[in-house]
Amino acid sequence: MSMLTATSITKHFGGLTAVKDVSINFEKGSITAVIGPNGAGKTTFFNMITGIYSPDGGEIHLDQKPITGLKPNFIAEKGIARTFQNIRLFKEMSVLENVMVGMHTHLKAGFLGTLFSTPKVRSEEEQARYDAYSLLEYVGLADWVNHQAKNLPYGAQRKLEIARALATHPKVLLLDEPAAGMNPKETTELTDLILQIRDDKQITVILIEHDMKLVMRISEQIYVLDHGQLIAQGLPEEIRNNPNVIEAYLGKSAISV
Amino acid sequence: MKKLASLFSSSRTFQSVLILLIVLCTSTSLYLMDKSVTSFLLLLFSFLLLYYTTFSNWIKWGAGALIAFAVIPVAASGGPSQQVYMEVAVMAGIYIAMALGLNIVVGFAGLLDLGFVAFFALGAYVYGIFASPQAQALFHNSSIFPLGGESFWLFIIVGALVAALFGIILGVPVLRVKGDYLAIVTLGFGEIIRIVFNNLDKPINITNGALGISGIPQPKLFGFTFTQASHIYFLVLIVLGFVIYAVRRFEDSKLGRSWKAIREDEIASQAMGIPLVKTKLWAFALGASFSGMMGVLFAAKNQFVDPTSFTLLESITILVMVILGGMGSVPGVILGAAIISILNLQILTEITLFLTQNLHVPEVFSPAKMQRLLFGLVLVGIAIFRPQGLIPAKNKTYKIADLKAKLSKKNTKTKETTTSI
Amino acid sequence: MQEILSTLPQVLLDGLTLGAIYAVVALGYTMVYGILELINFAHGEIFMAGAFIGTALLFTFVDIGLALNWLTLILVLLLASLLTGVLGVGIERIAYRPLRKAPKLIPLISAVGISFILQDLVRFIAEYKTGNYIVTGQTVFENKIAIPAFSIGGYDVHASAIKSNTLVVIGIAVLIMIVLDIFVNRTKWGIAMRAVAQDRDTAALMGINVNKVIALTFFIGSAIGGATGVLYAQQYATINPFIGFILGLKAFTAAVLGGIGNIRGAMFGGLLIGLLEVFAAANLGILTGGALGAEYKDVFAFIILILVLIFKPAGLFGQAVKEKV
Amino acid sequence: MKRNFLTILTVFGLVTATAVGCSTDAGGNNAIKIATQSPLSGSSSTLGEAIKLGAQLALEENQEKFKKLGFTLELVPFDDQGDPKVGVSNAQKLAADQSILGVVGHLNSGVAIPASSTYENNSIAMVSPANTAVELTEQGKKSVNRIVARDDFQGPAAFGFATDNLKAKNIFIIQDKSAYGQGLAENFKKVAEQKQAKILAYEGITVGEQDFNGVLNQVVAKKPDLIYFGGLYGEGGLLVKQAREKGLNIPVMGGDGFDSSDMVKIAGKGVKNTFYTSVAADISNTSEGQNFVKKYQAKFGDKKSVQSFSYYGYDSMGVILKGLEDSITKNGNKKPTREQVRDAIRAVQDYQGIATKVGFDAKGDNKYAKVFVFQFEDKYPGKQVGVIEKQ
Repeated sequence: MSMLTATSITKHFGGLTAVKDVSINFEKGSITAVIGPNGAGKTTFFNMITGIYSPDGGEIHLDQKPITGLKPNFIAEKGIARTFQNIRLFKEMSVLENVMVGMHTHLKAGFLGTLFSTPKVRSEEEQARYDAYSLLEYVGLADWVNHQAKNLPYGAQRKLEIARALATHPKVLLLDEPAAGMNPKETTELTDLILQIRDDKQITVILIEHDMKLVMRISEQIYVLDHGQLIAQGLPEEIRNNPNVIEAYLGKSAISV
Repeated sequence: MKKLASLFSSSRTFQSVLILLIVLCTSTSLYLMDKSVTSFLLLLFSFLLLYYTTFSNWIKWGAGALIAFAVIPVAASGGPSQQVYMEVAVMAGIYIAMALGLNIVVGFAGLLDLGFVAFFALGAYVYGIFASPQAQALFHNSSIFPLGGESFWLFIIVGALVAALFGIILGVPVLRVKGDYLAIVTLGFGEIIRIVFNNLDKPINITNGALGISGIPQPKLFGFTFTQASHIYFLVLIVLGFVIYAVRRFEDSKLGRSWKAIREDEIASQAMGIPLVKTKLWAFALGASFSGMMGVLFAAKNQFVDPTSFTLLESITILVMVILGGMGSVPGVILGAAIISILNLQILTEITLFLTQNLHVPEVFSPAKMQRLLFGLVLVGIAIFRPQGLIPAKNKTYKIADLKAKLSKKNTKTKETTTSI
Repeated sequence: MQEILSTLPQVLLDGLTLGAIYAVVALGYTMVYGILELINFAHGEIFMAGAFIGTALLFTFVDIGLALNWLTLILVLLLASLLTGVLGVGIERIAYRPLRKAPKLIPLISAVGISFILQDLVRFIAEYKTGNYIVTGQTVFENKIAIPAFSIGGYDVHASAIKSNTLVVIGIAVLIMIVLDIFVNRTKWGIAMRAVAQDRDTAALMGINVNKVIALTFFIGSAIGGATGVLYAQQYATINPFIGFILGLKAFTAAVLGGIGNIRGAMFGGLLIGLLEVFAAANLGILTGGALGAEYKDVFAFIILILVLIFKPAGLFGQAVKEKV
Repeated sequence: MKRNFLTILTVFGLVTATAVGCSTDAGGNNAIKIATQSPLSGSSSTLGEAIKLGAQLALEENQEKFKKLGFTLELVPFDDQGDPKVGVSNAQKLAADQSILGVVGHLNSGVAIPASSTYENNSIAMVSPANTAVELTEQGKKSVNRIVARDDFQGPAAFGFATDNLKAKNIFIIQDKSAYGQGLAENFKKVAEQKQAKILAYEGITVGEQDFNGVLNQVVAKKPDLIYFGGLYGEGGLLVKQAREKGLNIPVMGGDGFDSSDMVKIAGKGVKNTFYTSVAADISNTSEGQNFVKKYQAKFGDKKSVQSFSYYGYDSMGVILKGLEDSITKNGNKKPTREQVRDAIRAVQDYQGIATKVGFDAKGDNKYAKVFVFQFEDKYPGKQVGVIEKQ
């Protein structure tokens, strides 16, 4: 059953077509990788799904419901969460608060409730705190609860972004280069974490990644973008040997040899 | 001095003895002497010491309230200078509340607002127009107006609501712009509001133009009129108490965290499901409402409003308070507002009087004239040397052990039912 | 209608004079914003300082017995712009450079602070020297050129007059704009400036001394501002330490209107704001039958600013920039 | 870091506190202080300072006399900055000092009105050297007096002169949108409307602006034969200058806000054909007047030119001291209470000041207030061209 479908979506920036007529269907509970050389349009594709850009053409459906062109916060509410290529944490806030912000779509505290601190609001806050803490434990950041996010080591910041995204209770999780800047040990941990997230929570995971080892290990499907166009799709094995893909990455000469 | 400080931080006995001593000494000297600015300031200083003690919050608040509600008014009532102290305290209270309001907008939500005084003006004018004879002139045949001093209580709320409403009306278009541009646009709005108040004496005379509105009634309750600064003082304390309570509630709430998230990263917070415009509007509206409330109080205290009280300099003054104290830090902002308003209203004028009278220093050198220079130096100095302010904002810290313990207890209890996080 | 038309030539002329001053001041805002993305609030005060320095110089010249003619005026212009240029560089060094990596609000706050310091310092000096901070200076060109009344298509047009100084103001302003435009687009330093404005880090990698370029930008922007101050003092004769703030705001509005960072846009914006303002002051009362008057002209300027920022934040000539995600 | 900061703050607090504390001397029982409140900083500080210096001169001249009575006189100058908030705060402060028995002030009606409530509550007699706003004395406060004419006298007087002497039929009114300017212009307009003169337009300008060409172009279009300006010399001077540059050589008329040497400095040669109403007669040619100028400049230096407000300040102080003297005599040479001084000042009936005779009516307005009309030639003060008595 498909969880997220993009139907021939297109995005122009001035004269440049960043994404052209791309259609992808993401199965529920799958792990899918979107790869391609730099400037292929991968992040633009993510930005259209999460509502940061609205596509110039085409449609996006989540769970059979249209979400094309909705504001990012509505899309987040509907169940798509993401991380960012260049980490975007709430730097001055504590690690726990970062995760708690992720929970906001599920908190009901209103203006008056907050002002008068009703028992309902208090217990909700308390619950959110515990939930956030357990998520931090889940991704392995339990010891950093009170630190400012900006003081975390790089790998931990990536993990915190994932924890924050999980806090929104997503159906679909988009990871934009989650392993960038990680050492091999951290990458292995991350690989396990992604698999675990899918297995524990039945979340559909889509990732952009340049680390091919990671991509090949965990993806069930791989889509390849080049110059904004979908040039290949298939199982990891198929992609590895696809001449179009090799050409896109290495240039024409690579094949003729 | 260092030893003293370390002794202070380590020993609670020392803390309580020191504070008691200061409060006792200063309040008796304040009570007995004709005029002693020194003891008045030292008495206020005890609040800061109290903040740095290691007592539990309940004790701190209790002691603070005791000093504010009982010790200060009684001590000040001893000499003929009572009203002077109370006047300064009232103005400081008004500024503290406004600075706390601006802190929501600038400190929490990160939106630089250079026209904040407009909301203060709105509150003041709403009460001024409807409660004074001006209303009679406006609604010719109405027998309801003017509403009089009994309506003050209603207008505290009305002032807050009107200011909040304007905060939203202005906010909707204004919040489409960001950063520096927002600062300029708010500055523009602040000026527009002032110019309009200054000119709305024609075609219909609503604000009486530059002449201002006089004869605004003082607050009345069960036949008692709050005429003196020492009466208004208690009103200010109550409203200020409410403002501090509300700010602290919001700071650690869903809304407060959303503000800070937007301040840190708009795109990420949107991706986390936070509606940008709505959250920013809440910041504008709440910040404005505190200012509006204080505007009503200000009008009732002075019995007169005119546009000269709401200039750009006023907006900048409030901003200086927030930045000096520490953006986003509630105790910091209170300290910053207290320092600046007391500096302005008491210390600078006292020093000026002293210099010109006793030392015969020419007028040109009087420090009271140097207000802008001082503000400028404070702004530049703070920006370069201590951008986080006198008392930097802190994140709330949680005891990890508590979280862990309660979590494991909960997990064992609900092991079967919880699948989602 | 007749009333509006009859004064139109004079209104256009007055608007052009005011607009030329706005335009040249706007250049300083636009250059600094283009390169640092900082609203240099103190720029209005640099303009004001230029006016005071120029006035002081002229007084000194009179004291030492120099005749006031176009030569002295040029000397004053050069000296005043040199001094204000140095002032601008000093401000950048002290109040902005240490903050280049700080969060955006911080340099803005520092800028507001500098602007207050300058206002009060000049006030103090003026008051200390003359006993009053409102200073009436020397004017070099006093004569007027009269334009006789005429009528076009049945409409009578009133006689109008131009101060010869007005022509000097417009002439020098245009000259400054042309020279600056050539400088930025044609010279090595100008290209370096544009490179730093585009991408500071890459420019540094290409061997451009970024600090030097920024200092140069401040020098030129401030020198131009200071020279405009001198012209302003010539035009209106009376100055005070607070003329810079509101004028600076309007000049900034002009810069935003034209598209901030865009030099030609700033010139256009300045002229437009000047014209609109004088037109509003002259005709609002006539158009609304007295309900709204000249006192609303500043509201007008601010409303234009707000509308432009909201609906076309890139200005009339600027390009929209999107944040990279 | 935190502790460090705490120490610094403590030291800072203590130092300022002690510095400030020193200034609070009790002053002995026979010290009597009179305060002035006027803007010593801000755009109208020339006028504010003139009030203070005038008052200071009067007080110092009388110190000997009061010493004989057994009292030391002292002046306490306050700077109200032209800001109502500061004015009220200062009023509270001077109310707190029991040895202050009277106050000369203010310059701005916008400050005087709210501050006067504080004076009234504390029974401190106030004598205003400058406030013309009608409202000030309308509420029947016992402590509030003024020696100058009210706007509802100055306005009609100006109108009378404009129509009778200057033969103005079509009038263009401009005001600076300040409390003073608006009050003056509105009262002028009111009479003009009653008398069915033709008001071509009623426009406003902004204080602090330098370019009035816009509104002047409208004047050109409407072709009036008189401009009436409600405002101070700062804008008035520029307005006159720029009007002349436009070839508008019609008479410009203003109130006592023009009554400053700076008016001539700013307007330059164009000041000719500019008229203003004032409550002080031109005494610069009388021996008293020349004497006053001599005394004034001997005391404060040549740089301080004598303004009309110097006379007003001098006379206001004179009235207060007269009332004080009366109340001391009445009280058997003992220090009088504030109430006694207040009532004695209100009771003053014919005090001959240097610029005006003073006697208060029931509201505290000066019965003898006259309005004089002056014409600028090319120096300050202008030539006196008319006197209007109260009807």
